[in-house]
Parts: sequence; structure tokens; C-alpha cells
Amino acid sequence: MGYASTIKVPFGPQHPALKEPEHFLFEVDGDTVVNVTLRIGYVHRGLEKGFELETYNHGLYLAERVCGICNIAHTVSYTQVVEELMGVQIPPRARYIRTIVAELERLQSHSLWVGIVAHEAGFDTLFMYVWRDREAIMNLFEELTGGRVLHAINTLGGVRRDITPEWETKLRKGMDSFEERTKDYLRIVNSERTFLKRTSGVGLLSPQDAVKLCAVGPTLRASGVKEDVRADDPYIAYDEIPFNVVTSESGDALARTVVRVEEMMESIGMIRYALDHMPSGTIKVRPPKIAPPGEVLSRAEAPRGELIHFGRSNGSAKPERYKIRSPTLANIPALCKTLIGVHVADIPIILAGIDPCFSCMDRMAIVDRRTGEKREIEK
Amino acid sequence: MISMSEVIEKLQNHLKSDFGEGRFARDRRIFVRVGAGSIKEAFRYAVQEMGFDHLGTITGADLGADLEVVYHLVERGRNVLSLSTRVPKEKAVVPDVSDIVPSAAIYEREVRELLGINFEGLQGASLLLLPDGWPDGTYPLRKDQSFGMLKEIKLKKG
Amino acid sequence: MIVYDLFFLLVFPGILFLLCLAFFTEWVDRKFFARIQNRYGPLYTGPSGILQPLADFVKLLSKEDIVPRAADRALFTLVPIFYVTLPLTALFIMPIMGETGLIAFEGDLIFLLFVFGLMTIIIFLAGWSSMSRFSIIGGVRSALQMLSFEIPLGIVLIGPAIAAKSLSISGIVQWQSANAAWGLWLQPIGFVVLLTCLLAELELIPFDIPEADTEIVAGWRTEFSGRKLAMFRLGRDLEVVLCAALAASLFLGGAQPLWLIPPAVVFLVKTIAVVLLFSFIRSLFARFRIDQVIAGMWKYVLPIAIVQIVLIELGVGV
Amino acid sequence: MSLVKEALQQLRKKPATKKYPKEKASPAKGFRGIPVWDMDKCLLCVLCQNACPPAAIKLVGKGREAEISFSMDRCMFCAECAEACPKGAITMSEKFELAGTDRGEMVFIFKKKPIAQEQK
Repeated sequence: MGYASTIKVPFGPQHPALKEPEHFLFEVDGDTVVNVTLRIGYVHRGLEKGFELETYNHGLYLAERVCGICNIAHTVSYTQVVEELMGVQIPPRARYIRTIVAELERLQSHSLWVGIVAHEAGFDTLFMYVWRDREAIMNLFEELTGGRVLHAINTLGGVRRDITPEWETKLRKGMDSFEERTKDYLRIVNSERTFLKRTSGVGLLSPQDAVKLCAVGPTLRASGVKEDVRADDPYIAYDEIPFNVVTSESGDALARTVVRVEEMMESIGMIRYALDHMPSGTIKVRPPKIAPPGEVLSRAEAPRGELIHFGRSNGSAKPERYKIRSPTLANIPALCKTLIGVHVADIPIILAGIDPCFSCMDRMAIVDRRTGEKREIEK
Repeated sequence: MISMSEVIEKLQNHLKSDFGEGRFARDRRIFVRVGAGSIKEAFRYAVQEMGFDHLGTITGADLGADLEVVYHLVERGRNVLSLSTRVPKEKAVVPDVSDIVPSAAIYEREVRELLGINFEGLQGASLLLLPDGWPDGTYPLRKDQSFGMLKEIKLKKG
Repeated sequence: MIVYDLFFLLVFPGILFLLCLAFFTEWVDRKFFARIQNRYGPLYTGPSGILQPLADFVKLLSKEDIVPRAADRALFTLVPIFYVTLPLTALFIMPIMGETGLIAFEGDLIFLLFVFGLMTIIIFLAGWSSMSRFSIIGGVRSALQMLSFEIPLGIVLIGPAIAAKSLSISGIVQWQSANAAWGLWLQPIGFVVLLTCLLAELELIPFDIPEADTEIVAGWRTEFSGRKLAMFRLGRDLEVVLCAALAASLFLGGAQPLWLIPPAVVFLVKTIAVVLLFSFIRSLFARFRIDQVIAGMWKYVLPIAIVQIVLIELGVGV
Repeated sequence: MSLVKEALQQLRKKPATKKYPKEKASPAKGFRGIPVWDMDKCLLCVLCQNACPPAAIKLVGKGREAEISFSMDRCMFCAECAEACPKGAITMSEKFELAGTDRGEMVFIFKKKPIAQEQK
């Protein structure tokens, strides 16, 4: 590097661009990032150990609190694992309600994310508008599940509350107004020149790198790889609900925004389809207390990407080993790859690109990109 | 999209003696146990030849007498192959696979930190998940560590 | 007559009035910006929150004032004072009471340009003296930004001076009231360029790179707290008043009596109108990157400013 | 410049935010606030105590004088107790402003009313 050695710019653990405590140490040469070192674990709560000490029923509430924004994805995966371990078949109506609530949560999570990216780029007005419209969904959640953020609606053997007709009409009305708001965002995101200047061509991730680094979710689809757990490995009611997987070619921060907004449009369509074809019947089946020995791996498409829950039972009322791998964790190498060689000013937007949810990720682990030269990734 | 029986059969004739037992619990889920010696070869074969190019995660488990490592590999989003191998607790060493799939380093670091399985060839010694100054030798996810014991752990200063 | 001069200097168009105007403009800006974003803005301090800026100021005065160990102590304490006094002095040449400011001399437009340049240097020194990574990056960015907008600003300010054949702001205001013509209609391009450059000078949204809160915490203001931060916020409000008054005087006719309305009220209305314009523009855009700003200013804003001057020379806007 | 039309429209609309301390948003019907015990229906069985994941409910004492001591700082409002109660004695109230500075005050005691003399 000669005389002008790199200066180390710390990002976090407390930093306005990071909503949760994470520590990125950027080596900056002039205005471009040369290397990034990551230190996480600030919100690690030892959940996996916790699962082994809790019964299956109480473990549900541990799984729900892994992450605030995508807790439906966690409870859906958890209930799938335990129900498969116990050999319980949930009624079709419960499967449909779970799908509707999962898609509603995807809407809420993606609109939260669009607001944050707008705020990172300094576009505060869009941030305020998007979060104002998100309130409609939070209120819908409050009416159905009784909780704005932590909706304890999934339980072992089905769902706890049924969809009442008047809630259904409220949902349909909410979806109509939300749809044309989303169309509006799509127009703004694609046409606002200052936002375009800050996001298009920033943080490029090629399809080969995305696949090689095992990226997941919208980050992967924004680079043009057509992979979505809901379509490839359908769970709950996704095999009966038609939808198309949204991808984009350019693989930059703008593509990640557009892919997420279009996914919101897809989710609205799916919710309407699920409401029209809602089977009737019971919503809950009484689960047994213990699960015979076995091991199950369940994959779900959380708003941030592919979420893996792996459970192993030993015949008692407590799981023998329970593993959660959250989507943010899988996106970290792809994030580190895109962060190399960008402007310091672009770091928040690229960081927000993978929609990091560190409380999900920290619950387990990860990596200190070995310092030294850039060679590791291409190893 | 190769069928599940084909996957097991291919692995079987590739690994011959070291092939433990393979079963599929339900569609798109294949569990295969492999001898400790040929886990890296099985992993390389699955990733490069059979198209399981997406590494979901690596799970470590404490089975009392020995420790188990399970590699979850996903094939173009559909079939999930869980390659597992067992290693005695005293000599818990498993070859590092981050040269085949770079993001494996992520999960290996966690398993090493929480369970104490040593992945030879994995550089970088700094603790990631556990707080700095965590007394080495205590692995939180081991069955012999209870929550009570973990609470009393004092972090080494400096 | 000293009493009158003291009164003019200290109270009416002087310091007290300007401070109140500064707080008032901050309140107007925050309320309008909030209304655009569908929220209320300050509500509970005084009638519909009008005393909020004053409350913030007093609260900051009472807060602890930390000076980083590595900071250059002398410079660190001097910079906030300069940041407040500079816009205050520049505001004395603005015609508020009548068509001539408190101090009006031929060439005070150039003095104003000098004050703008000095302001940016003060900001750079603020960032540099606090010796923290974020403020150094912020300070460097503000210096870079100054290099990009200073020249178009200079060129576009000369426009009305050429039309009015006088280098003093009071002279320009008198010329406008004499010919009953606003600079806006004569040189519309000049007004647009002036707004862009003033936004860059004030570091408002499209150009608030030196203190981009999501990237470098608070840019050059990161290390300041307590009284110093209060001074910086007051200095910022005064700077907004200065820029709004400049735009109002040069292009909207400044403090001219309109039938029975005294010139000071007309001046107030026009300045608030310009502040609202700033606030509206501020809500429409995302933040540029520093290299985009420099490239944009040199490639687009500068040629447009030169076109404006050429047009005046050809006698279009006189 | 794509936001100009929208921004101007917003100026006419009433702000979406509420003036919180003065105007309060009332929670929806099925909202899970703090659980409340109706001691007339309560059988003093310990089903709710076992069902509570964070073990926030404790039955103290024996017989009629037994009381339910519910510590709100452990509760996570999951309504498992309301579901587990055979007599439906537990209902989730609508109160959500529960912040407090002293954990001592966060323990609620629910006792049965002493039997009136003439009933004996």
C-alpha cells in the first residue's frame, strides 16, 4: 500500500446505519473499502441450548422470539419440524391460515425494509410514507392475532385463532389499498433520479458469486438466480397457491429493492387467492406431548431468504438437538464480497441490501473474514 | 432433478466401504451417514458431481460418547442431502471443507466454538460468537454443560 | 442618536430580531417538513410547538460539554463561536428595515461571498480539530463540496449585480424597487442555480453529505456536545436565515414597501417563502454521494450559471 | 422529482400520526394485554401455572386462602394460560401501558373473596 496505508473505519456495534449491534471494521483506502472484518455475537442468547431445556410447547415461544420481524417464518418452521417429529397432520384450513399470515408478514417485513433503504439513502420522505402504510398491516395483525409484532398464532397442531368473515373483508380492503400504494413505491423507486443514482450499479453481485457463496432469498434472486423455497420445496399451502418467482438481472442495490417490492405485489395476489380458496373445517388438532426419536429438517422462505430448522428428538418431551440457521447468516459472505471496493458512502445501502436481521443471525454464529488480502473468497 | 433413490445409489457405489446407511424420511429429504475418513470425499462428490451446490448449514451434535457433524446440502432448491459422520469425543477432528464451498467456514467456526470439534485447515482463531475472553475448553452446547454452569463462567480479562 | 443606532444594532434589525427569526425559521421548516411527511412536527412546547427550537437550544446549553482528549482544544472551542458570528455579521448587510441594510457599502456582495467561503473553512476546521475519524471524513467532505458549489454561486450572484450595475445588495434591492421588476422574472435560471448552491452551502438533503447521519454518524459535528452543539445549531439556523434573505433580496425584490405594508414585513414574508421552498426541496430527494455532487456541479450547474451571465450580457434580463 | 405531486397531496391530508399523550389509540378487540384472573370462576387448579412458558404464575398457599401471584415482569402475553384454564377464568385485558420503574410493584396477587358470614 506504500505510504498511504488504509485507515480503519469502525461501523458499529452502535451505529445509525445498523439497527442492531454488529461490528464491521472497514479498511478504507481513500474513499474505497479494501477489506471488511466482521465481529458478531452481540445479541447471541444461546437459544439452541435453550431449546434443549424446554418442552416442545414452550419451545414454540422461544422460536417465535428469535426475530421480531420474521417470527411467523420461525414459528411455521418450528411447528413443521415438531409436527413431523410427532407425526401430526394439521387440518387444511390451518395450512391456509398459516400461509396467509406468512405472506402478510412478508409484506410487513419488506415494507419495513424499503423504508430503511430509503432512509439509508437519505430519502426520508419515502421512509415516512412506507412506514405509514405499513401500519395498516400491523393493525390487521393486531385484530387477527392479538399482537402487532409477536403474533402467537401458530401453535403445535394448527393455528389458535380462526379468520372471521369481518376480518376477511378488512383484509381484502387493506390489500386493495396496499396494492396501489405498492405500485406507487415501485414507480417512485424506479423513477426518483437521486435514489437511482445512489442504488443502481452499487454493490454488484454476479450470479456465479451468488451461487458460489450460497446467498439466499431476494439477494440471490436479485442477481438473476431463480430459486425460492416456496416454489422449489413447497411447504404449508404453497403447492396449491400459484405465484411466480420474482428475479431481476442487474444484481445491484436497486435490483434488490425492486425484487422486494415486486415480491410484495406477488404476496398480495397470493393472499387474495388463498382467501378465495379457503377450505372450511377445524383449525387445530391436539398434539401429543412426546415425540418418537427421529430427525427432521424443514426449510421455509423467510422474508430475508431460506430459513433452515433442524430438529432431532429422543422420545422425551424435550428436543435432543435443535438447530436454526437464519437467512442473514447465509448472506454474510455475499455481503462481504459486495462490500469490497465500494465507496464509504455506499456501505449502509449495501449493508441494508441483504436486509440483515442480526438477532436472527446471532442466535448462532459466524465468521471473521480472514484478514489479509482479498484472495480468500476466490480460494 | 435426480430421484432420491438414485442419490443414495450413486453415493453408495462411489464410497463403497465407507458408506454407512442412507434413508429418506419424506420426499426431498435424504439422510446419509458416512464414515469419518471419507466425509470430505463424499462432500466433494456431492457438491461437484451431483449438483448439491448450495450448503444450507453444518450442524454439530453431542451424542454422549462421540460428536456428530451433519452437512446439509441443497440441490437447486429441491432435494436436501444431509451428510453426517461421527467422530469420537477425544479425537474430534474433521477435515475442513471451506476450500470446496467458501461459506462453509461460517458454520465450521460455530461448530468448533460451541461443540469443540476441530476442523483442520480452518484458519482464523478469533472467537466469533462467544464473548472475548471465553475460557477455552468449555463448549456450551455439550450435554455436560448445564445452564447453571454456564452462568458462573467468568470471562478472562485482556 | 447613539440610542437609535444601538437599538437598530442590538434589537430590531439587529441581533435579537435575527435570533428570533432564526428560531422561527427552524420551527417553520420543521413543521412544514413534518406536514409533507404526514406527521405533526413539534407540538407541545408553546402554541403548536413554536418554542421547540428555543427549548432545544436551552436544553443543549445545560448539557455536559465534552472535549475529546485528542482534540485541538483552542480551535475546538473557537470554532462554534465563529460559526455563529459569521452569519450574524453577514446578516447586517441585508436590507431588512428599508431598502438599505444597516451597513451598506459598494461591494458588500463580494464580502458576502467571502463570508460563505469562510463558513466552509470553519466547518472544515470543526471537523479537523475534533480528531475523530467520522468528523475528519465529514470535514474533508465539506471542503470538497465547497470546491464544487462556490464558483457557480459566485457567478450567479454577480447576475443581479450586473443588471443593477451595483455590487451592493441594497443597491440591487433599490434597483428592483425602482424598475418594479423582480430578479426572478429577469433571471429565472439564476434563481434555480442559486437555490442549488445555497442548498449545498446549507448542507440540506440532496447535499447533506458532510453530516450524512447514516454513514458517518454526524459528520463534522460528531464530537461536539453541550454549549458547542447549541452554538452550531444556532449558527445553522442563522445560516438558513442568511441564505433565505439573500435569495429573497436578490431575486424576490427584498424589503420593498408594498402600498401600506412596511418593508420589514414584506421582507419577512419573502424570507419565510424561501425557507418553505428550501424545506419542500429538502423533502423530495435522496442524498447524493460526494463524487456525484462534485461531478454534477462542475458538469451541469457551472455551465448553466455561465449561460445565465451570457444571457444578461446579451441584454436579455436587463 | 417524482414525489412532487404526492408531497403536495399530503399537505392537504390530516397527519397519520396521533398526538399520543392526548389522543390514545385503543387496542383492537382480540388484543393480548395483561392477563386478569376472575377468582369466582377460578378452581385453584395449577393448570395455568404449568402452561405458562416463562413460569410467571405461582399458586401460593393451600385451600380457599390460596392466592395466585402473577409477576408481570416475567409474563410475555402469549395467552397460554387463558387457553389452558378449564373454567375460562383468565381473560387477556386490553391494558398495554404497563411500563414501571419498580419490579416489586409488578407482582399482582389475586385472592378469592372471603365467604360472607351468613353463607356459613
